[in-house]
Amino acid sequence: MIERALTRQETVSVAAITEEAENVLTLRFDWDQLAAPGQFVMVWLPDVDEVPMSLSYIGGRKGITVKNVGEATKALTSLQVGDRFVVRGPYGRGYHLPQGKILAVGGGTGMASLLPAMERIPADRVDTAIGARTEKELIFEERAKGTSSNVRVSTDDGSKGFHGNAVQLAKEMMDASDHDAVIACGPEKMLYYLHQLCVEKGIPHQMSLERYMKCGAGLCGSCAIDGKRVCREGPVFSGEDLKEMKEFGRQRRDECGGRVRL
Amino acid sequence: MIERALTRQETVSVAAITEEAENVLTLRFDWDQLAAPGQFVMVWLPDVDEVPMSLSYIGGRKGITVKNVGEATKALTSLQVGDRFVVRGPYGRGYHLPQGKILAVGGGTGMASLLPAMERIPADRVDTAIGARTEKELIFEERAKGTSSNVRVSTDDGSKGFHGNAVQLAKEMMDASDHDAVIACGPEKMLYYLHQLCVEKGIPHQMSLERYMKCGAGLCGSCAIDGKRVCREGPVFSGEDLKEMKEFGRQRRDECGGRVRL
Amino acid sequence: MISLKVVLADMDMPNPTMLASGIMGETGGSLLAMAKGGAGALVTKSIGSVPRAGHRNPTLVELEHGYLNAMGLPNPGIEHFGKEMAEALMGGVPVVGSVFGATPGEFAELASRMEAYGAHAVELNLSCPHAEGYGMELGMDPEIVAGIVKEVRSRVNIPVFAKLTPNTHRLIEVAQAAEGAGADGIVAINTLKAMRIDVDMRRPVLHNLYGGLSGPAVRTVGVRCVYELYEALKIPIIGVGGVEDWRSALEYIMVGAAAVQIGSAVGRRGSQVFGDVCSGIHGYMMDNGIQQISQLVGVAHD
Amino acid sequence: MISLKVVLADMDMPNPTMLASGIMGETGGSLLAMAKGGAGALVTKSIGSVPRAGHRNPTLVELEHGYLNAMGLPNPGIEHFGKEMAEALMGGVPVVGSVFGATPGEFAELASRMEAYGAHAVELNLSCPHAEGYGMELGMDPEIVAGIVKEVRSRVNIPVFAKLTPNTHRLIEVAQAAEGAGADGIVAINTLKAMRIDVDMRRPVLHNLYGGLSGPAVRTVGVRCVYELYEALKIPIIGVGGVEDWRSALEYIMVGAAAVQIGSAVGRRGSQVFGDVCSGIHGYMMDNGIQQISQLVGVAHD
Ligand SMILES: Cc1cc2nc3c(=O)[nH]c(=O)nc-3n(C[C@H](O)[C@H](O)[C@H](O)COP(=O)(O)OP(=O)(O)OC[C@H]3O[C@@H](n4cnc5c(N)ncnc54)[C@H](O)[C@@H]3O)c2cc1C
Ligand SMILES: Cc1cc2nc3c(=O)[nH]c(=O)nc-3n(C[C@H](O)[C@H](O)[C@H](O)COP(=O)(O)OP(=O)(O)OC[C@H]3O[C@@H](n4cnc5c(N)ncnc54)[C@H](O)[C@@H]3O)c2cc1C
Ligand SMILES: Cc1cc2nc3c(=O)[nH]c(=O)nc-3n(C[C@H](O)[C@H](O)[C@H](O)COP(=O)(O)O)c2cc1C
Ligand SMILES: Cc1cc2nc3c(=O)[nH]c(=O)nc-3n(C[C@H](O)[C@H](O)[C@H](O)COP(=O)(O)O)c2cc1C
Ligand code: FES
Ligand code: FES
Repeated sequence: MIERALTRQETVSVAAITEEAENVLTLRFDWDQLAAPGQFVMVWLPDVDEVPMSLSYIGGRKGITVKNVGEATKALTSLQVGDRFVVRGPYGRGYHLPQGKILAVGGGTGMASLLPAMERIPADRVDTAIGARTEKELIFEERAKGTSSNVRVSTDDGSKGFHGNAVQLAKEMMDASDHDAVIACGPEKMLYYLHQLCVEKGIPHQMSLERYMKCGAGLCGSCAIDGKRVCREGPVFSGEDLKEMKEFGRQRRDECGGRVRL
Repeated sequence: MIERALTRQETVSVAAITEEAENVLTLRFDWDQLAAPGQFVMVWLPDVDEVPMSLSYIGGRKGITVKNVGEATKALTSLQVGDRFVVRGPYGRGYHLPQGKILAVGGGTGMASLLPAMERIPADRVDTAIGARTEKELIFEERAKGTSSNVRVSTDDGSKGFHGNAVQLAKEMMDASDHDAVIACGPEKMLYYLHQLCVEKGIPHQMSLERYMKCGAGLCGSCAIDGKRVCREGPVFSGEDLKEMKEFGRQRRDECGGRVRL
Repeated sequence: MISLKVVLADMDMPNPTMLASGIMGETGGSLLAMAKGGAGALVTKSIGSVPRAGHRNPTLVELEHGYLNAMGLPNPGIEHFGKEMAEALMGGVPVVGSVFGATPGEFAELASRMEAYGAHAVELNLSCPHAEGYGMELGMDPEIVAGIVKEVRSRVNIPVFAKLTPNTHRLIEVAQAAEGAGADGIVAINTLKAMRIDVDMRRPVLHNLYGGLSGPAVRTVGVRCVYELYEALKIPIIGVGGVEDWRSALEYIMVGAAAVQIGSAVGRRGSQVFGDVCSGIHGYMMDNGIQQISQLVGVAHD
Repeated sequence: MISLKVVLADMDMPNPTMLASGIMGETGGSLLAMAKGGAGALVTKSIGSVPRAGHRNPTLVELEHGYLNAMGLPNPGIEHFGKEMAEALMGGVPVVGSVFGATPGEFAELASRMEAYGAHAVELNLSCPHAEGYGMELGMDPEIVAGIVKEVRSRVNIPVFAKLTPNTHRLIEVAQAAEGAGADGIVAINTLKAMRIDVDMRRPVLHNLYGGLSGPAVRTVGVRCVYELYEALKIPIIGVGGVEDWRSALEYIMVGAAAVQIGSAVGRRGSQVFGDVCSGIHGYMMDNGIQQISQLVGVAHD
């Protein structure tokens, strides 16, 4: 009857650092813990903060890919090889690996969550659309090519690839060939329009959401979206789940639990 | 590193009652818990007491064989089919099933602890000596015959079988044929002399001891014999263990932990 | 006909399980989800006068046998909470507004706002062990507690529950003071003050250093408290602390709890824990020929 | 050279692990066995003036995360305990005589008998939660505690440790009173007052109804207490409650314990738990370049 076993909390140290783009880098660390594609961990830097991060690598040598947007991520992106931090998890429900031809759509650091799933599907079944604001912010293009038969890139400013956003690119790719499923992770506005598109086209889809998280473990309720816990019932939700959400694409919560319009 | 897992506490009800002798009866109860030959349980009768009892049957339908000697055992022997009591356990280390030809020596209710071990050894490898003060107190003779090629009985008053005590009978049986190991359970004086005999003859042996038990779980120390816990390191001890014990056959402890000469 | 219905200080509940305060109780949507899972009543997150972000992370430690938390009472503030109440009330089960404050007047003001929002009862958090100036710091003193309860009681018409801390040997005195001041029920227990050290990092894990222990680890402490309270009080007692299945719920009921709250178990078992507990209790009542859950309240005292 | 040696109020210990009172401490033989397992010091069962059988069984409940016990202070009485002490002293590590009484005079008499038997220190049980008129009933009142400590201190020349209860919010006050009265160390914590109900039998399992919770379940409470004590006291603190491996021992040491006691873990892990904890600590010190265990005491406060 116990739905989920206890997660482990462990100190790990940075084994390798890769710069992925401006302000985005991947920290690799050895952590002997089973994880599924799409799961996340709570990452604690003593004296700083503890924040949720998707696992961008899920083997024995795990990885998180961090974009510097504030205090915690700044501290994380300042770590050196050998520095230690504490992880607990993995948490949440990841992607159900879909059958047939897949379109993976990643915006911003969203690719971090998608890649471990893509790497479990034969490359000839995967098309990929990566969106970024500008070429300098583009991440994981090479890694995606290794696990995908067709990788296309969009930039808002046209500095590389398709000139436009990831949803427009995805539409073009859907029109060009048939897809049996879409998996996606990125800014909520992108996901919202992509969800509309998938519903229109009748394509089953799964999307990984983000909400302000405190406990990460399904207790505090700070990550609730329409009563569902992003940290437990999510972060990956199915198209059916998303259809029923009144808050998806419209509203999130601040640290106090107050409503914030998206 | 955890030596022993948590034991279970469960309410069971009397499924069958067998009278074994005057003042001795067996209570059978269904309890879905793995147990090894020689292990015991703590039996709780609410409002009365909780006392240790060897398991005389260790299959799915378990059994305890109780001799009425005081308040708790009187209450236990007064139970009717359908009445409930609570067991926790099983506790302790049982018999290592020996190789070769075995002599099993049981005195009083000691046969209760031995029989589950005997039943795991082919009958043609087992000789049995059962001791009782008088014929009316003799138990488990028939059951022993089912699992033993040679069953002999001794009574102190000569009312049945060999006239004398179980150790004298055992000596006769040892003289009559070779034994590779002895297993025994019964009054400590009997075990003490049997141990001397086995040491003399150089026969490896294992004996199940009794001490006043409170927690049954290895904490309180009330069952200590030479610093060993009868409830944890015992109740079955090897001849080597027994040899090192200064208290074996000489001293036990009362409920206060005070020394009592045997 | 076996019935799990409970009337708790005039509040009609379909069953004796309630969501405990602070777990999935910050938003209307999450409260609704617990009602769908089968909760017989919902207690909101403890709400204060103004929005509050709570302590910085880490605010939670997972243990094998429970959790340690120092959320620090984050909440959107009473002003914004009306919308959440309105949504929660659609669940069809009573909603209890939990509030925390520093003075009798603040408690009373919050309680009457909760009443205006439609709360069926109000729960006074006199027991949080990790928010300075609030909770347990007030709840260990019988006089302070009596003052708060009295003020709230005079300002609202809904039942008033006092939620107490086990971190004192004066629990019974405090509860009697609350009863004397007009409380309609006692909720026990809140968490035990506790701390976890990360040995590699050589420091407390919680940013607030210490926090509150909950879950199965505290169940025997909670059961003991409710047992003692039942012998000392006339008003109903609501048992909380480590309830995770029907057996642990019945432990509380048998020592005298009219209802139980479930918090930590929602973490690993989800909202269905309420339904599971209720069907387990139903099975027990069937096996034992019991018609009304009230027949089991306090039987362990006989 | 890495050293685990501890000097605790003049008592030389080969390592910081001690056997806690009441576990395998009633007989000389069992105390010896714990020394063989690697304990750095041995605390005896709490001994009183006369033989005492303790409570009727059940006296113990096994839980997933610990034990509940209401032994009721069974002991052979101080008169008969000399033989056990003589045997225990052969273990080659310090032996601490634990005693319980109802009055300062009784404590002092017992303590001086323990001193005469060769005890290296005496531990005053002011904290047992399940023996009427003894233990915790005295140990929640700073004045009573000060009176007892003072009397004992004036009658013996060995170190005097006061073992305190966490079942009160006055722990720090009580500890300061003990320190003021001349205590040489504080032992914390004893068990939490708790109760377990058998739902089938509809009654408390323990014959004494309530008992004391120990084991991993109470560790975070004990660590919190030691943290608070360390900030308030100058005398050494001995941490106890849920220590079962080197990590949990280091949690206590890092919040300020000069040594730790181990009780419940002996149940499932046996006497080797002491050796295992020590080799784990040794490994940690090696990995972290630490020579003296004292370098780790209190580091979580920085
Ligand atoms: C399931 C999940 C997976 C995530 N995966 C990644 C990832 O792979 N890579 C990555 O760079 N980021 C990821 N994030 C976002 C990341 O957690 C935030 O960027 C980070 O917490 C910001 O902290 P800060 O102190 O640097 O910034 P702040 O200055 O504290 O905040 C910047 C913004 O980040 C968001 N944020 C802050 N704290 C949290 C929090 N505890 N939980 C959620 N959002 C928060 C808020 O919207 C805030 O406005 C993920 C978030 C979630 C919920
Ligand atoms: C490991 C073990 C296995 C046992 N197996 C059996 C068995 O299979 N069948 C059987 O009939 N008896 C068995 N006993 C003995 C049984 O536990 C006692 O006869 C029983 O506890 C007596 O309780 P009472 O209240 O009836 O008698 P009381 O009047 O209380 O005592 C009678 C005598 O029984 C002994 N005794 C009492 N309480 C305990 C106790 N808690 N632990 C140990 N001894 C006690 C004392 O020596 C006492 O003098 C076993 C004992 C142990 C330690
Ligand atoms: C994450 C978390 C947050 C909590 N927040 C509150 C709160 O805001 N108000 C309150 O009265 N109790 C709060 N509590 C205490 C619970 O309501 C409950 O009393 C305690 O957790 C014991 O019950 P449990 O073991 O079922 O969790 C909180 C507990 C947890 C675990
Ligand atoms: C069976 C048992 C008996 C105990 N007896 C005593 C005692 O006689 N005196 C005492 O001061 N503490 C006694 N205690 C409390 C322990 O010494 C210790 O404080 C407590 O169990 C917490 O430590 P642990 O978690 O390592 O067991 C007893 C504990 C147990 C489990
Ligand atoms: S972050 Fe606390 S419930 Fe999801
Ligand atoms: S009976 Fe308690 S240690 Fe054996």
